[in-house]
Amino acid sequence: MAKELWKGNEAIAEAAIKAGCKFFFGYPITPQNEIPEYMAMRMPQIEGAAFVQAESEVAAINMVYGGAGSGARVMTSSSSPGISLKQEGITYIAGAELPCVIVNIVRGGPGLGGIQPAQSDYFQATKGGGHGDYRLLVLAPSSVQEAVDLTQEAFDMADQYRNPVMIMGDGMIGQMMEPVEFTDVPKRNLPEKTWATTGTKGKREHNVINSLFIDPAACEKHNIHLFEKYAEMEKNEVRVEEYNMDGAEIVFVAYGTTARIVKNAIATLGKEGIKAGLIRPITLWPYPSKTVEAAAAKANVKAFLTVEMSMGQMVEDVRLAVNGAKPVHFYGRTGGMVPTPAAIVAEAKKVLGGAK
Amino acid sequence: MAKELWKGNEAIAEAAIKAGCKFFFGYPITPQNEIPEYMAMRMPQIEGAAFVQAESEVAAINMVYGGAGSGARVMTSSSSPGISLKQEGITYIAGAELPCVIVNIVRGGPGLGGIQPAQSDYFQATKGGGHGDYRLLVLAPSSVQEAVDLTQEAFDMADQYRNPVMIMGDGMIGQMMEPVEFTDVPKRNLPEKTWATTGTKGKREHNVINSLFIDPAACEKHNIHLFEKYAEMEKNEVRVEEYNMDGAEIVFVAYGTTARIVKNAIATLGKEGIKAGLIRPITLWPYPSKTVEAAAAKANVKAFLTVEMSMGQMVEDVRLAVNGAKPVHFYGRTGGMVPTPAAIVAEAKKVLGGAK
Amino acid sequence: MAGKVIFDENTCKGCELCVRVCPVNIVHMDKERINIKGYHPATVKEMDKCIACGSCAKTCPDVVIRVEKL
Amino acid sequence: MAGKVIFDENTCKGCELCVRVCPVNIVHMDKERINIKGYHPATVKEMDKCIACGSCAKTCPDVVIRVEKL
Amino acid sequence: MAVVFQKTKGLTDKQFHYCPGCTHGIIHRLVAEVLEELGLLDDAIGVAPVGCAVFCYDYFSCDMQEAAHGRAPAVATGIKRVNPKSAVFTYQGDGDLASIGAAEIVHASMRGEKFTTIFVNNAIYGMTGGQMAPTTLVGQKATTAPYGRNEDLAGMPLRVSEMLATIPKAVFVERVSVHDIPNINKAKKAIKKAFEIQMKGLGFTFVEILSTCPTNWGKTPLESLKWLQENMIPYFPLGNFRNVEEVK
Amino acid sequence: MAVVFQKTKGLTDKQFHYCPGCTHGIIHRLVAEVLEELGLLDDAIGVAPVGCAVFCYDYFSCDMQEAAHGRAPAVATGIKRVNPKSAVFTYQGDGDLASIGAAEIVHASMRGEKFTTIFVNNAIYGMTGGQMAPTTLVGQKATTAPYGRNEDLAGMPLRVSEMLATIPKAVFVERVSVHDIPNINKAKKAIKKAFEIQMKGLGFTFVEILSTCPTNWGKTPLESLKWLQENMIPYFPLGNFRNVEEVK
Amino acid sequence: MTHEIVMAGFGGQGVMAIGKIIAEAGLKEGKNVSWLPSYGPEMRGGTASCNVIVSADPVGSPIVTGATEAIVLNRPSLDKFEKDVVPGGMLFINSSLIDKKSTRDDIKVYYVPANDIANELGNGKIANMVMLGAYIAATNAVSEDTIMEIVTEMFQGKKASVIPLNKEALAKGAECVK
Amino acid sequence: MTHEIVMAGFGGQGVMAIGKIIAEAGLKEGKNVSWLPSYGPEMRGGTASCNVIVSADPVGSPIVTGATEAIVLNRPSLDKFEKDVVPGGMLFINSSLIDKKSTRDDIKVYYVPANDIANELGNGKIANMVMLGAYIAATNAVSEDTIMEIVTEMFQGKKASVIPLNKEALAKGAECVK
Ligand SMILES: Cc1ncc(C[n+]2csc(CCOP(=O)(O)OP(=O)(O)O)c2C)c(N)n1
Ligand SMILES: Cc1ncc(C[n+]2csc(CCOP(=O)(O)OP(=O)(O)O)c2C)c(N)n1
Ligand code: SF4
Ligand code: SF4
Ligand code: SF4
Ligand code: SF4
Ligand code: SF4
Ligand code: SF4
Ligand SMILES: [Mg+2]
Ligand SMILES: [Mg+2]
Repeated sequence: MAKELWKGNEAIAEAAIKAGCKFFFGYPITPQNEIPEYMAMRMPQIEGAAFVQAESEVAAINMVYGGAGSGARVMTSSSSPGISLKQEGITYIAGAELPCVIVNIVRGGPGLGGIQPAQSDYFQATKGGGHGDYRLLVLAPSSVQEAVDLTQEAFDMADQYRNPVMIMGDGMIGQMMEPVEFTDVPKRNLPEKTWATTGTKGKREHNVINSLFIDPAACEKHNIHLFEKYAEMEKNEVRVEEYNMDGAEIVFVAYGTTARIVKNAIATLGKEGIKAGLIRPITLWPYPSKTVEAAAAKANVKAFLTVEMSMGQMVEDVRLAVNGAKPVHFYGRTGGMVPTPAAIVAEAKKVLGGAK
Repeated sequence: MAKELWKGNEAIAEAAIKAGCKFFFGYPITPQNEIPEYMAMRMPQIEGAAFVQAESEVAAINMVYGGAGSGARVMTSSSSPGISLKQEGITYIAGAELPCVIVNIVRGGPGLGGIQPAQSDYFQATKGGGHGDYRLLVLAPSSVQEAVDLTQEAFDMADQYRNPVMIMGDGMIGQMMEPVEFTDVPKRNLPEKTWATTGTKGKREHNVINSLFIDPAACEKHNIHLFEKYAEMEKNEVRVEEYNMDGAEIVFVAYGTTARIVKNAIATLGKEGIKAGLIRPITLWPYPSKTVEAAAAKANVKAFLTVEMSMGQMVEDVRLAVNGAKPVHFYGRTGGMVPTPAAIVAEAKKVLGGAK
Repeated sequence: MAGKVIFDENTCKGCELCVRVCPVNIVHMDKERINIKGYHPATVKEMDKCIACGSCAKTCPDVVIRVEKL
Repeated sequence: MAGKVIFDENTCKGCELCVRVCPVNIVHMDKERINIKGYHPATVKEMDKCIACGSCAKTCPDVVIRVEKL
Repeated sequence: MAVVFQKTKGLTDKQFHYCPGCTHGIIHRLVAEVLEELGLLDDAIGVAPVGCAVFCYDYFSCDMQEAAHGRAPAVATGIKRVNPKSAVFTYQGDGDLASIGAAEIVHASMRGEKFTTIFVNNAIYGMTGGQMAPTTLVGQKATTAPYGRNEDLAGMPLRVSEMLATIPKAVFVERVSVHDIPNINKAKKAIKKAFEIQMKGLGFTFVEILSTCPTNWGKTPLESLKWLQENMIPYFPLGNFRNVEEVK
Repeated sequence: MAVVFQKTKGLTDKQFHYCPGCTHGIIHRLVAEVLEELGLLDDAIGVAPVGCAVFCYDYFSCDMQEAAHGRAPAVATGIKRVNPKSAVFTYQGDGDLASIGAAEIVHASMRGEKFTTIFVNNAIYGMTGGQMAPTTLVGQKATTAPYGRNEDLAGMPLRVSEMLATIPKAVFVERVSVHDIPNINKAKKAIKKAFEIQMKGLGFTFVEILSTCPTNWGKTPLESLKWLQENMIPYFPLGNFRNVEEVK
Repeated sequence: MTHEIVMAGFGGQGVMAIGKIIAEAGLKEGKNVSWLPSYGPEMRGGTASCNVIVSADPVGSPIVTGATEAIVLNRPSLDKFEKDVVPGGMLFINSSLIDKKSTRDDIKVYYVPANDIANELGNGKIANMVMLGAYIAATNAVSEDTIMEIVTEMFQGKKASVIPLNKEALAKGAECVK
Repeated sequence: MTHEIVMAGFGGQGVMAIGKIIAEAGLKEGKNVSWLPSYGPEMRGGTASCNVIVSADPVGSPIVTGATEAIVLNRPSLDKFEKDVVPGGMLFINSSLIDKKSTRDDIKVYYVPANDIANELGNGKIANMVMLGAYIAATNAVSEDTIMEIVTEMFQGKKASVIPLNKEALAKGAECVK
């Protein structure tokens, strides 16, 4: 297939459909409206598929619970305030071990905040905005093409681990158009969904989708089971891009669109004779801690500079991985402001101790 | 006043009333039901006060927003799933800079989980379960008396910083009875609430309670303002108990009721000739990182052992503070299971490299 | 016309709802015995009077009773 | 009986709602001019016909119009 | 020998955890019997609430999902859209459905979601220990209404059936009770009708069932039935508020 | 010279951001005028929704709070309990009130919260770009109903006034429109009545106002008024559904 | 000495109440105390229990993992808590409802026919007070006088008429272990 | 070379559309491209703008901070974006609606009476195509032929009748900068 220009939001929606997603439950919110709108247009064209505009984000995530519990490939999408409303539902889905894909096209916060791009929902996504011990797989595309590829694979990941997967983009990823090629991502070998509620058909014991364990020993056991699963994910699913790392004296850590801006900055620094590299986590959870740790161990690396569209969230995971081996700095813009390459260059020079 | 036996939940409610809380908005959930029940009993006895059983936790937190925005001392309480539902409201309150007190009597998760005591909402409380960059002041009492004292002071803290304060207990704090003395906590010098919506009375411009900043530059500016405030809190409000730290070779870090259990373990270890100390964060945010860092710098300290009723959440803040200076270990029970002193002793010995 | 009612005695919670509805008044609580749940279970003394109307079973919230027509 | 209507011209958005309701049909859009918002503003040509009924003002969604009775 | 009454296959062998005399048990049985009688057990998918009936996923022998508090109608929407031929139902209490889940039940009705809701109205929060429900009567005491529900501060009980009957796609709405045998029989008929209409795909179907909570009402099971009859029925009149014939 | 019409003190000098011909502006003015005429401006506290009217906190000259999407009735409950003597109102769109905020409006009604809700029904989500609302008409196109609202899949529009009128403590419920001068006058009367009843402390008061969205309906302002009249009013009949006399 | 006590029985047998009385008495005597109930749906019909600690030292964990004493009012409670008593500890069994004997030989076991005694006194509901009487007499965790004071305060006013009955129950219980 | 282009005007003037045409054309020519719109309520009546990047290298940030070229269709857009053009860059001004001149002397400025030309052609709505024609002719960011192809594809089918008009607009625009 030739490359076509696609708007990020619509590309994500089409990618989901290509991955076999037949059920979408959502509620409008800027800057992700093109996802439900595209689904509203496409789902009626597909046999047995459904688009439901839920009455709220709370309802939407619980529709996802019901649909996922019935074994279907199900998706919802929203932006920051709507994702906050979904937190109870998300922890239920994680607790009941249901596979689904949740898209968050992040905007500025806190509260009603603004509608411009941001990355200030990192903590919420990776540390658990809901209560209890649980994890989402969190994927952070930095181009529309990557959004398409990750969305398609997300459904397989979700099914493999029976776990919710979050695609975390920002207003830029959602709104911009870029060339896209829909390729068939390699299909994983997936277990049958014998646990799904589709009616017993008189052929098996009744299936129960549930996250309640009233006996604390059973509840703990369930948690330990979940964490064994999370350990598997940590082993198998970490993704990261390393860029220009050879001989880098300063290592940027940035994800999503911010990483692209950092690449511009790296080019500028390079022209000025400063070797800068980039570690771009593609999975925000599981976090590529080993890659960061390995970089911290290199003699040429003098410092880390984490760049985020937030007041500093992912930087904690960088610090945890570096564990004191090298200084870790932070530069961020927030509330919908986007860092400029020039500002990043300046910050990098400051970190390296003045202009070179 | 002589000491009286009080159940934790009821003591917290009475403490709030003593601190001038006249409005309570809540929704039932185990194990914190005695808080709304006590408020339902007491509020009608107080002139101008009100108890409202909201239709949901979502409604309750938004009633808190309205009441706090009108300048009153307002409280809500819930337990884990209910707190997840409040996340959107909480980030709005933080964004609009409204003072209020939120009680979370934590239970096992994720999802519906169980109703026994847990500490697995640490991430949600301290890193932001809602979207955007914001912080709560999070207080973690480890006895009913401390719950009473902190609850009273919480209202002052909230008013001083115009920020929500969370009291984080667990089922044990909520359900147990202990001797309590209601003392008058020293009152802070608080600014007048000139920003509150009480009607202009024709005497001033209209007040607006708001968290929307549609211009990203304004939104960022607001975020920076918030973080200046948070820096103030970090400077002024950190609280921590250091226990038996002199010459400790192993340092426990634990909060809330878990810290009490650790104290039993320390006694046992002491009898066996092992010097163990405890750092008990009372404020979970701002975190007593300096205390932990200082302990890590001591020659006698060989290792840290964080004990939590979770799969490991606060341990990240310990690691961030220790920053690689000493090994940081973790022991946890979750889902409503409570660690025993014996198990903690065993774990400590393991950390120290076998029995001594 | 004659009926037979069988109580799964250990599942009875002694609520007495069945007692009230029997048209021939033969269901009563056995105050002599306690089942494993700790309740005095419901029972029928004069089984021959049972008309197999099924009312006791239909009102029992714990599905304790089976009714047969002989 | 005569009226006077005053348009805060730069706040007009050219929606034409006021045009429709004038009982004496004197409000019209000024196609010659563009206000700072980029719209052709509403205006009144034959002011002497105005009966100060207030309808134009009552229907204007942007509170552009003030009506006086002379 | 003929069996006049035996336990339905719609229920598992697990014993109910309900308090003695709690009519949740009767309602469970009626739903299970209807599913069996309509031959729907193999195709049925139920949704448990959060409330005393939370464990009903263990009692009904069909496939079950346990929903977050109040969200059963949203969960059922997801289930039914994926399994359009299945018999889908929610089983919800008055706190679950009429309080925290008010938006979800109104909107399932509005969309005409093709499932059946069994609404157990016992005028109290049973599971959490007797707090006020939206359906608690004026003057009735509850742990969060220790002086009795105050009409001026807490309003009057919500009549959910009457409210949903204003929604076009709520094609079957009936209120029944289980306080005596004739009413138990009527309740079963209403439940059956609701499932029949669901299977015809005509819209959303709703059966409100008045139920007792001896434990939190502080009454014996028999006193509770009487209290229901004398106090609840006058405010929550029994009867059909909407049916599909009227809709057509 | 006498002033027949001038801008009310209830509005600030800030210019509305609404699209040309959007009747949100008319409704703002009516509410502001009523507050001024009843002498309530100094004591009024309004609650802004999330919707096109989100910035109304900048337009009304009284104290204002900006609520989370759909939660204005809960926010207003908090405000009114703290300020029982103030005139409290929410201003909400159909997405805000009838969709995400359905539970909050039903429960404010149930409790009989003593504030007034101005419900702007424009049958669409204006602010987010024309998605389907609960009040979107069957067959009407919206960005999330690109083939027109499908009755079988998305149900029929919610008649909020009719629904709330079933709730005892919703003591004043009226539906009005602003598509011409006589109706604008009636709308103002209804708003005034609602505030008067609020100040008497009799219960919850509610005015639904049919409104246009030229931008997302894809029509000129004038065509929009006509469309409202010809399509919305037949489904959403104007009139009083509840008033306090009937309650007493 | 530190008393770490477990009390258990059917919901309605009043184990929470006697736990509170012990804790109140301990407080009155200037000791450190805590009272921790089991909670949750298992209370419904099932077993209710509470943990009480009375100590000269500050109370660490309010959870009793090794009980110095256990008071069990029904059979399931015996089955559940018998093993939790530390060697050398005490176990108080309501022998009216529990026909089983303890299998432990490293602890001191008291059999108190609490319901029989309560019935003799004309009120089956005060079996819990009989057990409490036995417990206090055997352990002196708090003094009998303090318990009497608490009971007197508790039933002050309208219910004052039941004070003598309660005291008698306590005394009868005490006799069982003397 | 890398073209980093800003286009801006009133909502409805079609700046998003010409941005997309440039991006489509770049893609067709095998270049790397991105198109990023401004979004949000300020679009309502206010100024709409988009950023387009056409480059031989992979596109880093899709945000244009230093524009190699800017195309402004109304006055507010000129005021907002004039300063963002890099020295040596180009600025295309719709002189029909903007009477102001640019104050920059370090860039090349083209004044295109786009609305006048469009009106002459009988359709005021294609002023954007006139601007596009001028832009392509002056920059060769993509070839005129590719633009023609895209336009032909875009209006394939029912709307085919408008193709000649659009091509004419492009041509007239091109003339303005020659
Ligand atoms: C989000 C959330 N809020 C609150 C609760 C606590 N809770 C459990 S059941 C219940 C109410 C049950 O009442 P009802 O629905 O009437 O059912 P019943 O027990 O009376 O049958 C509540 C408030 C919860 N589990 N989750
Ligand atoms: C929790 C949440 N969900 C969704 C949104 C996005 N949103 C903003 S306004 C709106 C709908 C507005 O429609 P309506 O209430 O009808 O008001 P109108 O704009 O039509 O006046 C939505 C869905 C949001 N801001 N917050
Ligand atoms: S079946 Fe009828 S007659 Fe027989 S015992 Fe039961 S209620 Fe009585
Ligand atoms: S109705 Fe059932 S549970 Fe109740 S007493 Fe009769 S047999 Fe026992
Ligand atoms: S006041 Fe009446 S008559 Fe005068 S211009 Fe306005 S609408 Fe026309
Ligand atoms: S109604 Fe107002 S905004 Fe509209 S055209 Fe007339 S004056 Fe202008
Ligand atoms: S608490 Fe009430 S509703 Fe719940 S099981 Fe007991 S009697 Fe039934
Ligand atoms: S989008 Fe619609 S509702 Fe919003 S301001 Fe424009 S016309 Fe009015
Ligand atoms: Mg109930
Ligand atoms: Mg609307």
